[in-house]
Amino acid sequence: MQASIAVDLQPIVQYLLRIGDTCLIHAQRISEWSGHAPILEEDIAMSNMALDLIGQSRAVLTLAGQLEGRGHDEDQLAFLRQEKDYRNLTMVELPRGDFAFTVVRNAMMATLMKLLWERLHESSNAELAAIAGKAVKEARYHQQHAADWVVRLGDSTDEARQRIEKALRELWLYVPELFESDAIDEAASAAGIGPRWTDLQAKWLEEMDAILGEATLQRPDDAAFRSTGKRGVHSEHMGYILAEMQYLQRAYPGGVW
Amino acid sequence: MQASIAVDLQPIVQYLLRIGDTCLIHAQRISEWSGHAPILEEDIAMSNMALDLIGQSRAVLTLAGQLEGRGHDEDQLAFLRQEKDYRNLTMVELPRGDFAFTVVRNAMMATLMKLLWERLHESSNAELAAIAGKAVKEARYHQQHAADWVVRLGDSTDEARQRIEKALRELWLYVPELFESDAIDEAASAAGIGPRWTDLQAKWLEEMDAILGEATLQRPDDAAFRSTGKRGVHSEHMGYILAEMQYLQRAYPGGVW
Amino acid sequence: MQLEERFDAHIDAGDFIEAKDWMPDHYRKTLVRQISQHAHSEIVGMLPEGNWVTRAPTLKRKAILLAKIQDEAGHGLYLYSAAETLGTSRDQMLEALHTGRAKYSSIFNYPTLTWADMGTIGWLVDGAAIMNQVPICRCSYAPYARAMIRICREESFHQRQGFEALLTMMQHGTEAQKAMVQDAVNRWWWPSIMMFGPPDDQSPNSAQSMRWGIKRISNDELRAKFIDATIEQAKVLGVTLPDPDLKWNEERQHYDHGTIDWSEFWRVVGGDGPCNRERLGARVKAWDDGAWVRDAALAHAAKRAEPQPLAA
Amino acid sequence: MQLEERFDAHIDAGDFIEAKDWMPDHYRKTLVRQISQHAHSEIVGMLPEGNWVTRAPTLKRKAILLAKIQDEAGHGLYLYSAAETLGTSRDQMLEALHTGRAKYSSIFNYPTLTWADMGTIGWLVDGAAIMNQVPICRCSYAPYARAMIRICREESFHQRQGFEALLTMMQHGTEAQKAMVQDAVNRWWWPSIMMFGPPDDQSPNSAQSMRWGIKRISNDELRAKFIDATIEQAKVLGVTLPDPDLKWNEERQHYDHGTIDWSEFWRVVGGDGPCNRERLGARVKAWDDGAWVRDAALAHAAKRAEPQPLAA
Repeated sequence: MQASIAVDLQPIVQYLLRIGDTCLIHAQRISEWSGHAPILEEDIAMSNMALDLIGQSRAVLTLAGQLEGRGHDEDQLAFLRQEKDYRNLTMVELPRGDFAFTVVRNAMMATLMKLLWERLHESSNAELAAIAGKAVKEARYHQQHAADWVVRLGDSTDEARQRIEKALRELWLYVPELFESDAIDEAASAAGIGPRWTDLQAKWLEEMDAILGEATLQRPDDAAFRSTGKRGVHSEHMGYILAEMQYLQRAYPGGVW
Repeated sequence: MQASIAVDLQPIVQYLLRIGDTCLIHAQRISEWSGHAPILEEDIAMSNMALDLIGQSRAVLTLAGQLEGRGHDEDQLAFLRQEKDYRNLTMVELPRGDFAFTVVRNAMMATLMKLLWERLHESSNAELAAIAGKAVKEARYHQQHAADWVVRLGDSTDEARQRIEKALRELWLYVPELFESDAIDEAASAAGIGPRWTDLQAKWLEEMDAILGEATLQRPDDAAFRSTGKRGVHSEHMGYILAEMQYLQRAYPGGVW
Repeated sequence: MQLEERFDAHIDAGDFIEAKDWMPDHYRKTLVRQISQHAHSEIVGMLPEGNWVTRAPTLKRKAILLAKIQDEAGHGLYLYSAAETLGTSRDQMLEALHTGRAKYSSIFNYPTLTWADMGTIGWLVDGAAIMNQVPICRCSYAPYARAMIRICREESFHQRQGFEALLTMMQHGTEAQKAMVQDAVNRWWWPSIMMFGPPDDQSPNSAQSMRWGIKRISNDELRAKFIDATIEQAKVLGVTLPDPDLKWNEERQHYDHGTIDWSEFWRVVGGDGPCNRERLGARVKAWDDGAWVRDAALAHAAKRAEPQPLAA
Repeated sequence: MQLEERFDAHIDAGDFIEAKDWMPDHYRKTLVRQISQHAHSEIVGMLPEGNWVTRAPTLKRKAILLAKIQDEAGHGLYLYSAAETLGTSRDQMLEALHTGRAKYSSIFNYPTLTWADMGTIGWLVDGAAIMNQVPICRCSYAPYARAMIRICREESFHQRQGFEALLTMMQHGTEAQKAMVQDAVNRWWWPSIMMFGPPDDQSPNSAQSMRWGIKRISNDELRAKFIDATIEQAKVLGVTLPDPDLKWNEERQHYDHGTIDWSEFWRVVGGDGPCNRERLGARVKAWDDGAWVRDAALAHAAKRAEPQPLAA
């Protein structure tokens, strides 16, 4: 029962898994802050953001399971796949790092998700459009909150600036993956399900430039490095995330929770 | 198949699990140094010590399974129990810490194990006596190696001394558990299987005092804190150790490795 | 002493005291101690639950747990604010926590070892907390009473969710899950009934707090109420409470219980419980690791408050 | 130039050069570069395997993996020693590694994503390494040649163990395990055949190394030998190599293979492979975190070397 499930490779399902998995794994990382944030207000903010992302993930994974048509519910999809069948962006797998790393990643991801949800709100799939309508409001708030911190830390003390620059440099390596187009994107776009992510790039850069500009930060140069989590080839961090996340489902076969 | 196994609670089996599990979990922690040690020679030493401990654990768990008589082999015992059925000392669960923490823990554990194996070499169980005959040589080497480092770090720079004192203070809290006697110890002792661990305490303190003395370190005061891993109530670290250690066995039911 | 007489009269009349009102120093200190201790308990209490967020077994349970932790941080926030009305800053209170001068609820010094601990904490620990806290909704200090009304409402919700999580496992789960629940109940039962504090005859501060309307019901009375209620709930769940001496006493109209190991209670209160060092260490580490963030936020605010130089 | 002539004559006669012998500067530098690069590869190579020690699926496999990693650290040690005979210290070589001036085998910049990667690294990566290294056992520089003899013996053992681990899964494992093996082979095949380096016509240093007896067989020749041997082993395993163009060429008496993506090779060599930053970062962190340990060991040795003050 708790052996891994095999997931259908049809493009629309894969397209949805990219979204649902990115929200899920990002939530795992953000939730590591609960109880450990620099100020109590951020314990609340981080828990809240993780909660929103879990909610988004549940909705999208449920829809993916329905479209797949193999009877997989949100939990089977979330907990019983093999690593290579997760389709999240590599960026969200990276360890939580310090608070600078967290807010830069949150700003990048929330900006992406906001732009994505805006487009998904016009999806030909009514269910997805409805999910997006709610999610976009959450993502807007996440973006604002993270951007405020990027600005606050970027334009403050030397230490904070060094930390935020380092975070930006490290995370920027994972940006190309966000906008790499492939057959899955093309299929989703052709079916009117959602945009090719590459079509979000110009607007994403514009918004990120605005945030970085206000924080008096420079956008880093692009490198030749390419991450590939969206295609199921993850970083070495992913195995540890899954071992922890899946443990109870694996160790208590047939459990009802 | 990969649901958890239930383990027999007869005292002799429990007595052996305490030994086998302590070696196993200690090996998990030590092996985290492979590739990350301060000098290459210590990469070798740590890998080697982990390897010895795994070997000891295999032998003892195999014997425990035989005495239990339910057909459990070393791997079922190592990988398919629930947390509360592991019987290792809490001390070996603690995160690896810095190199000072590692060598102090290694010195404490190797001293205990050396004294224990010496006594087990006279066990009424011929198999256990044979295992002990080999293991005691390994433990002697582990003790020597760790003690050398405690002395080297204790009597050197201020930083090293502070680190080693901090490690000693933290680890000393977990010492009482080593020598707490109970019905399991009594049963093993009565059957001539092995000593009550409390009977090792005087000699252990003597040897530790010799090491600490040469390192110009003070033995810390005893606290009222009591750890209870030996009775199956572990620290919060244990769950993470097991999630990682057991993952493949749990996720690939029926696997042959 | 006219002020003190008027204060006493207010108290006797069951009136509320507001922040701007005159109050005796000792009343103020007692409240700061109690409210900040309560706030610290919310904050430290996030840790044993935070320990299971990444391992929650379903997405629904993960969301419920995250929401609960978020609520607890919120409770901490209200409570620090309530205490601040008495003239002590949040940073001062945190400093007292971090240096070990201030206490928090000892219950959070026990480890969360299985998923069933999440449900059990909701059921027993939040249950006991509510029993303790409901009377504080009528506390004489109004800002504290107002905070408690909101907190109690959310705590009740948490308790029901915890109970429901256990009930699901007990009614629909596997044998291994049921054993997990029973194991958790075995570990949390005694610490939970210790949450009401030492027996009345050994509770030195209680009389004055009662007099001032800060405390309304005695430790033993609350404990008895909790035990009576919990025994019925345990029957619904199908778990056994780990005390063979629990039995109905017709005369007292309460259940009798076995002897509580107060030496364990005092050991944990004194700092030598299973997780005291980890809990405080985690909080201090979060605070220390976050120092640069707080400094940066202040520096940024100062920078932006200055007039900006004109562009060249 | 009498020395150089005598050196050339030794080389031409197939004699070994010892550390005390005269040798041209460029020969010395080439050897230091190659031996230290080889040593660094052993050290960095511990990381992708170390990644699976705590997750090994059985105790036997955990022991085998630990023993292998221990051997690799040992190889690193011999090789640094061999290089030190040429007048460069281990610390100097490590400094070159940590600052990015020295290279290590690019294969270790790929991630180990499943347990099957452990067997596959043994089979393919160690297999390719041996193919590269066996000729070095006849290298003109004797200390290097002697180190390589011992290393090659252990590497062969590792390769057999890796193959056996895969064979166990393919012959007795579940479908999920077989798929795991195939997935690992798919990911490691191309990087493995890139381990022989660029095609002969693009390998600038090869000619001089051949002349000096440091290199004995060309990149393409070794690659062909490896591919031929591996195809037969893949059949025994029952895995498919991910190259549809592999087919026997009667004329060359070798298998033809598909086009190798050398742009990927150069990208990884250039620092932009999947794990370059993590690998170097982990080594630098281990070194930096260990600085106080090395300092303390030196301080202790100095202290103990001094005469002890008399006891009062």
